[in-house]
Amino acid sequence: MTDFRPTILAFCCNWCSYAGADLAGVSRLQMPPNVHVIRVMCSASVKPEYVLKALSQGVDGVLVLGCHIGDCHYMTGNHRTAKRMPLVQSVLKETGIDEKRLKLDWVSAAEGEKFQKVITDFVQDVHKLGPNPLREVRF
Amino acid sequence: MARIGVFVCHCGHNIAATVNVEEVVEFAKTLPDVVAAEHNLYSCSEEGLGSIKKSIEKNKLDRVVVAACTPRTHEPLFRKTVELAGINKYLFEFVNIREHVSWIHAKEPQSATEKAKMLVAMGVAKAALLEPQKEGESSVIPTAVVIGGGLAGLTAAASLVAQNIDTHLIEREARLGGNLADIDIVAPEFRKSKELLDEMIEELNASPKAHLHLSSKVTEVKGFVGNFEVTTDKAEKIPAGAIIVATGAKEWIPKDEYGYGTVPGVMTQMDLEKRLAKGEKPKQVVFIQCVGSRQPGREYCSRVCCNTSLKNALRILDASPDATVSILHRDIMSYGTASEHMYRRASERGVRFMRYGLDRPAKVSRTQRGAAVKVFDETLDEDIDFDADLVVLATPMVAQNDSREVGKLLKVPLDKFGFFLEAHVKLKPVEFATDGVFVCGAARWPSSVSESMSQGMAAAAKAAIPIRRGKVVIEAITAQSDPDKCAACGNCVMACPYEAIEIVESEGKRYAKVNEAQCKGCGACVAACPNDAMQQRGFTTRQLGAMIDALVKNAMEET
Amino acid sequence: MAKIAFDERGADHLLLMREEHGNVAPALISKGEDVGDVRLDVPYQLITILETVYSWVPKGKIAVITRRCDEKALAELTKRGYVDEKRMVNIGLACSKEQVAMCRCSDPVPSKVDLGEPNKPAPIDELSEKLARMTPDERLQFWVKQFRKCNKCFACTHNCPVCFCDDCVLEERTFVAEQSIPPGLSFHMIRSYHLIDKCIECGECERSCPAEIPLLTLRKMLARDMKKAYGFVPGDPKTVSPLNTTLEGEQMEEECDEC
Amino acid sequence: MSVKHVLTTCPYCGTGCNFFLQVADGRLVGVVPCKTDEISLGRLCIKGYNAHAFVQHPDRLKHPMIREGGQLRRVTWEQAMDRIVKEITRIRDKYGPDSIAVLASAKCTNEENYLFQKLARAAIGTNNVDHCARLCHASTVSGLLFSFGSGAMTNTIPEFDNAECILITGSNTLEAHPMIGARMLRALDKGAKIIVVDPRETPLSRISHLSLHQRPGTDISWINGMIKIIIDEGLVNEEFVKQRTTAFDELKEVVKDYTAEKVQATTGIPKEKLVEAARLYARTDKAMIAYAMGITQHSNGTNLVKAMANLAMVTGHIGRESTGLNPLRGQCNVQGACDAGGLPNLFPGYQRVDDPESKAKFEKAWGKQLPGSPGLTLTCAMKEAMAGKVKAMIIFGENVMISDPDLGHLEEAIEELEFLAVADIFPSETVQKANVVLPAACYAEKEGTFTSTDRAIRLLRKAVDPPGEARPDWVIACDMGKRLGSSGFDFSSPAEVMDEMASLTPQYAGIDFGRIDKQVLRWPCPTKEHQGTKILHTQKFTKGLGVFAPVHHAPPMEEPSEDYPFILTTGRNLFQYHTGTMTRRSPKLEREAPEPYVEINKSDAKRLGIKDGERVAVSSKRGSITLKARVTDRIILGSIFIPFHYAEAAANRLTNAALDPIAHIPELKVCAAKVAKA
Repeated sequence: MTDFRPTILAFCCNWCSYAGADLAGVSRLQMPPNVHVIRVMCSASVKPEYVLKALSQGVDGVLVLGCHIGDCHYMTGNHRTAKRMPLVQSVLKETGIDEKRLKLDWVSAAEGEKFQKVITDFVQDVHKLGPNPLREVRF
Repeated sequence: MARIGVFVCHCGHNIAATVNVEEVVEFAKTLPDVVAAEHNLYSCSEEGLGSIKKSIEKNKLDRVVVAACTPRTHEPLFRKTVELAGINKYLFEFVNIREHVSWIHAKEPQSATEKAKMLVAMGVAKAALLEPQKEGESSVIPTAVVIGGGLAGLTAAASLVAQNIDTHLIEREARLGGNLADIDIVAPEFRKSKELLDEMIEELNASPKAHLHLSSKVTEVKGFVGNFEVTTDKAEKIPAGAIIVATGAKEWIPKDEYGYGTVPGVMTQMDLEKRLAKGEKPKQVVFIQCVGSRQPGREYCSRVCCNTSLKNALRILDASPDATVSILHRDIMSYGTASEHMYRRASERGVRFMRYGLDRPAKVSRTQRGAAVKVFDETLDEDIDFDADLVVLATPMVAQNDSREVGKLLKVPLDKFGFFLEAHVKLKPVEFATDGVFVCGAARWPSSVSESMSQGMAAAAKAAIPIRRGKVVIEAITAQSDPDKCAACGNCVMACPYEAIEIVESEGKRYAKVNEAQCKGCGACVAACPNDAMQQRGFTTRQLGAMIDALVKNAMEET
Repeated sequence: MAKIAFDERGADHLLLMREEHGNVAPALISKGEDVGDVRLDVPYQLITILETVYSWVPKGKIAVITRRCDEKALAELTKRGYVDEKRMVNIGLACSKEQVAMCRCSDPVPSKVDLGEPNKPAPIDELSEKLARMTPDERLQFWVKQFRKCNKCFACTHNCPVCFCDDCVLEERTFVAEQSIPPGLSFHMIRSYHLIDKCIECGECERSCPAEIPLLTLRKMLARDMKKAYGFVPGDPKTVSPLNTTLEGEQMEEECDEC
Repeated sequence: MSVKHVLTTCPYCGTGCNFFLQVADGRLVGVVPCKTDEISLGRLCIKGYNAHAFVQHPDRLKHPMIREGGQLRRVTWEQAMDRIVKEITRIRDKYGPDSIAVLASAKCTNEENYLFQKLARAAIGTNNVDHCARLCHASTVSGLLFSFGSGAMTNTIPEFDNAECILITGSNTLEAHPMIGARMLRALDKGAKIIVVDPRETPLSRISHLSLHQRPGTDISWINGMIKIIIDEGLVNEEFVKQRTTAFDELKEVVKDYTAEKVQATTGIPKEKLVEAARLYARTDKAMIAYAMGITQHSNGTNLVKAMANLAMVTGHIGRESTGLNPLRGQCNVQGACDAGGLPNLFPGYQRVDDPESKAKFEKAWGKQLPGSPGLTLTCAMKEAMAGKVKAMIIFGENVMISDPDLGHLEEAIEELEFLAVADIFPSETVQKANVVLPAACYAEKEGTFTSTDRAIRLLRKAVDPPGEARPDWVIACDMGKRLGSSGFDFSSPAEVMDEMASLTPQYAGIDFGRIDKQVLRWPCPTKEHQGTKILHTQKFTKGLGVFAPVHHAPPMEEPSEDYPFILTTGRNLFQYHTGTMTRRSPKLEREAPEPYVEINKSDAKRLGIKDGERVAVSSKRGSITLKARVTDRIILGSIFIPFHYAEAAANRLTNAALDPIAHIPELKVCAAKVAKA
């Protein structure tokens, strides 16, 4: 288990969280290298299908990061995300996949440190959860 | 089969010191559809860009992936480069291995290199599915509409007219000037407001470009940037390319607080303005600041009231130097050098400033001579009594009653106090997320005369941009729906923050149609679509799906 | 029944189930036609059938035998403009004890009972209780065992009254990556998410599943989560799905006339 | 406005599911399962749900056509039929009736197949009538006729529900017979033990209790091995063997060399697993065997089938409820096409053409002299065409240009013909070779009966009109018969045809449209009162005593060599059906499985440096095709699998036409091949 290196996918919105990630970089804030970012324009464009696809294919964790509520570049985009993701977690929970493998959080363009913290914490959490059980399951 | 070229940037030491660039290049060569992979010391340098161009010609590339820094700063440069080499600029994909890899994994070169490979694999997978895009354009009606004929609106209109742009000024009152028309002298210059207004109104009256609609209200606004249609209650339909909201604000009228309406001589600033304008010379005046503001329910500072009280205190003393003027305040907000100067002059001239707390407000009672004010002075820590022939309540500016309706008409947001909320205080001042609609003056926030004027000019300047260009370019990240897959469930219509989607019917089939001029490319509709019918250009489900597959394939199957 | 549909409620067409060729068949008849030997004991999903034939019945009112769940299904359809409620006439059918038991149904009585005797709701779905008590891993093993039987026949979507897409996202390689059959977990997870604000628990997915996967149980478990999260229960024509509103519950836009 | 729900029978795999076709104003708009249907139980597979999709496809043949100067030209029915009659008469007069062959069709109804064979025998005067059963279960027919006296499923489909052990071999049941597979899943859920013996991992084997992977072409070895274990461990059902069978000693003698070790060496099946399987099967009371092409399509297919029969008989696992031997027939009416006499050596009801009694019976009924010797099988007819002995063919709804082995040679043979007439619903690859093309009606456009794999006779009911001028095959056959000057072809409905067939076919004697409109009847159904037969051989075998056949393992005709190191085996996938004429025109099915592929084992692929999804060339001695590689661990090392549905990479360009000496079934399941990057 100790040599388990989680593979994690993160969706970052162009205006806040991706910018926050860039700021973390510019500030040279160190964090674990397990998270792979996909840039989208708004967290509201993250189809829950992506999350379910990724996890069902064995990805160990998925992060969805957007602007803080109220700051969305598209006004209420992140409201949608905030509404959707808990239900995606329900789907995971009821099918027996730990819902903590999906995390939704808000990171503004100014929050490099927050980005670092979110990444570090999530990698730790997923590490605790261990490998995605679906890696082993063959249908 | 796509022909992809991958260019990995050293960024001097910034990337290469951590990521094994050569290893990434070798890995890239093994990826599907990759026909060339190189590395540059600085991809963004003349030399780097040149080598990319060369490789495009030599290897007949039709897609380019650059693994370097962040798209948020350098994407335009590389897009331009591939465009010059004859590739549609939307066939370029940026992979961030600096901010997202080398700089944040400096102590783990091995893992950093692995991660860089994954990100490149994901970028390549997406690039293979990229499609050339054409940026849309729509024409712009060379006319502006300004809603509100107060100082900000007049300034904006005058400035547009000065730029020779046809401008319609819509004012609900029969006269122009708004609040300023009721103010005699404006601080801190102590200039007659009338001169200021008349100047602008004459300009407008004189110009054939200005079209004044007095006693008119906006009842409907249709369309989008470049192509609005504004309808008034007089059934005038005004086509416009841009709209400026300058609906202003109004003074808050207290309800029997501080004896207002019951004790004679208790009045608001506006009442005082009228009296002073008539030449009245009060002898004992008490100003009470922050009446109805900076308190639960209306937490904000109205910003103009302190200066107004200072201004009027000085006018009263100018008129009768022996008058006693006191200002009961919670803090004096006389920001800016000129205003700070007024504050100093006022104290030199004997104005008594007394600080009270929100928890112990002043009490106003009637006496046979007029009014008496009792207040607990926080500094002296005791109750103080005043006699006053005038008690002036400095109340805040509040939003117009109908500001929410106006917001709805224009589909622009307001804050909880009913003031209009601009897109971003620093990045997009006086703009809304909705292109082509702008805001200035007290409609946005209580503002002084100078602020209203500068905002009016700012709004006019921004509104003039699309009108002067004559067209608006639409970045090709807009959404498109596939009528064959669409089930017309309406989720996307409800998800769209810009009302850019509607359900249409053709040949008996109902489906969602995106108005790309209105679409801002947020992709909310894509996620809302229960099928795969809604797609965002440059972020299609196939492209993002391929990125996930690439990660799974490379990161998991290898381990 | 003809009397209720045509005479009392002024319907022009009637969608029902009746005996044909020694089987029970769905049938759409018009005013004046013989109703035939009506059968209420076989739970055809008439609303799904209605969806297909609706556009072929250009005018007139259509009466349908509606169980409580069918009423809710119609609500979800009218909400999205697929069916014009002004054209619909419901003939309420109270489900039999057996039917209620089969569906572990919590809401078996239609708003107006025209046929059948009202029965009490069934006690909670035992399997979902059992699953709720399991550890995540046990639950996963349970579902993996079930979904391994899936033969990708699409019966669950094909027969679902609230699956309104002709062309299903589950047919997209992008989302159901597995090449062959069984299609794997993403198929069932994505479908679960899609139904979470629509499913009216008619149980047709489960009844028509050749592999007899307890899909209705999964639906019920997620319905519970949805209710817990947003207090939303599908099947009411007026309430909008929380997935289509902001955090404050405001709708993004007024419903435009077309929809 | 008209909306109908027409109850009819599925045109695909032969399970015989009934469903409703939704018809709105003459358009097929959908499929609704029939909840009270005892076979489907209101459930369908993806093909069933899409059974309406191809019917009104624009590609449908709508008009008769005649080839002139290489081009097919639209003509009237009159002109088309005249040409056929003219050519057939000319060729018959010139070369004799046996220079003509008629291909009946497993996709046509019983009535139509009855007419096709009558057309050949009575109107043309030849026994050269056959159909694609030759390619699938001919060996079942010959093998089980030998062992039991009847070549069909001994049990019914619903009985799988209650089986306690099911041994499945050479059948990818969940994909090829999904609704039978569903029954097996029900049994599984009830705790039944499922044993799958297959070179591939199938959806069923993955959830089975025991999954054995044999090398293709080594089946007799493991079957005999199991029998030996059963004998050695005293698991033989002595009483059954004594009372109901004969020649057990010969069998004993044969199997004694098949030690588990030997079997492991030949088949690659670990001996422990074989032992476990043998015990499980023998010790369970209600044990069913289901098999399909994996057993039959071999150059020793008949022996293989006999070996299966041996296994069932030693354990007495036959003739009881949920206990028996069940060949799964793979087409909607392949069972019926055989029953109706679409075979060169058999009249309807498996009555031998060379048996004077039956010959007399049919001559009397048809008022014609009939040829007394068996005709050519489909596979031989093709060889004879090559040799110039067969000059003309009339093909009803078969696409030999994809379905038959060694297409390279087949194509030449077809081109050797002087005259070819084809009746079909789509412009198939075979239609492209025809001199005269006749547009036929499909299942949704006519009445008639299919006999499903469990002997149930099920009705087709007309839902929509045929497109353009297309006609039902029974109408075409009657017209042809009359024009060829033969009596006995003036029928006004399929019901009438069935009445005649029933009068001449003992096990159909009790069948008429009136009865089957309301109930499911399975043959044998000897009288109008008889309720049909669910289980065969309950008291005694059709032929009296069951006969043990001492059969030995024989290697396939073609074994892997240095040049062709792989064993190629072929089959179906869930979403496509046969040569794809129907499924590939059903958008949702085509979307699921749009292109040909070859399954190759991970390690083999690695060794050859082949990546998943890469294009590869697969070749045998007979030909070469290029297609996508599907790298998987679901097929054993050294074997590759190609579905045969795809014309663009037809597996049958590679397959071996080596025939089983008795059944003349080709060895479609085994040939040597090589794989290389394309």
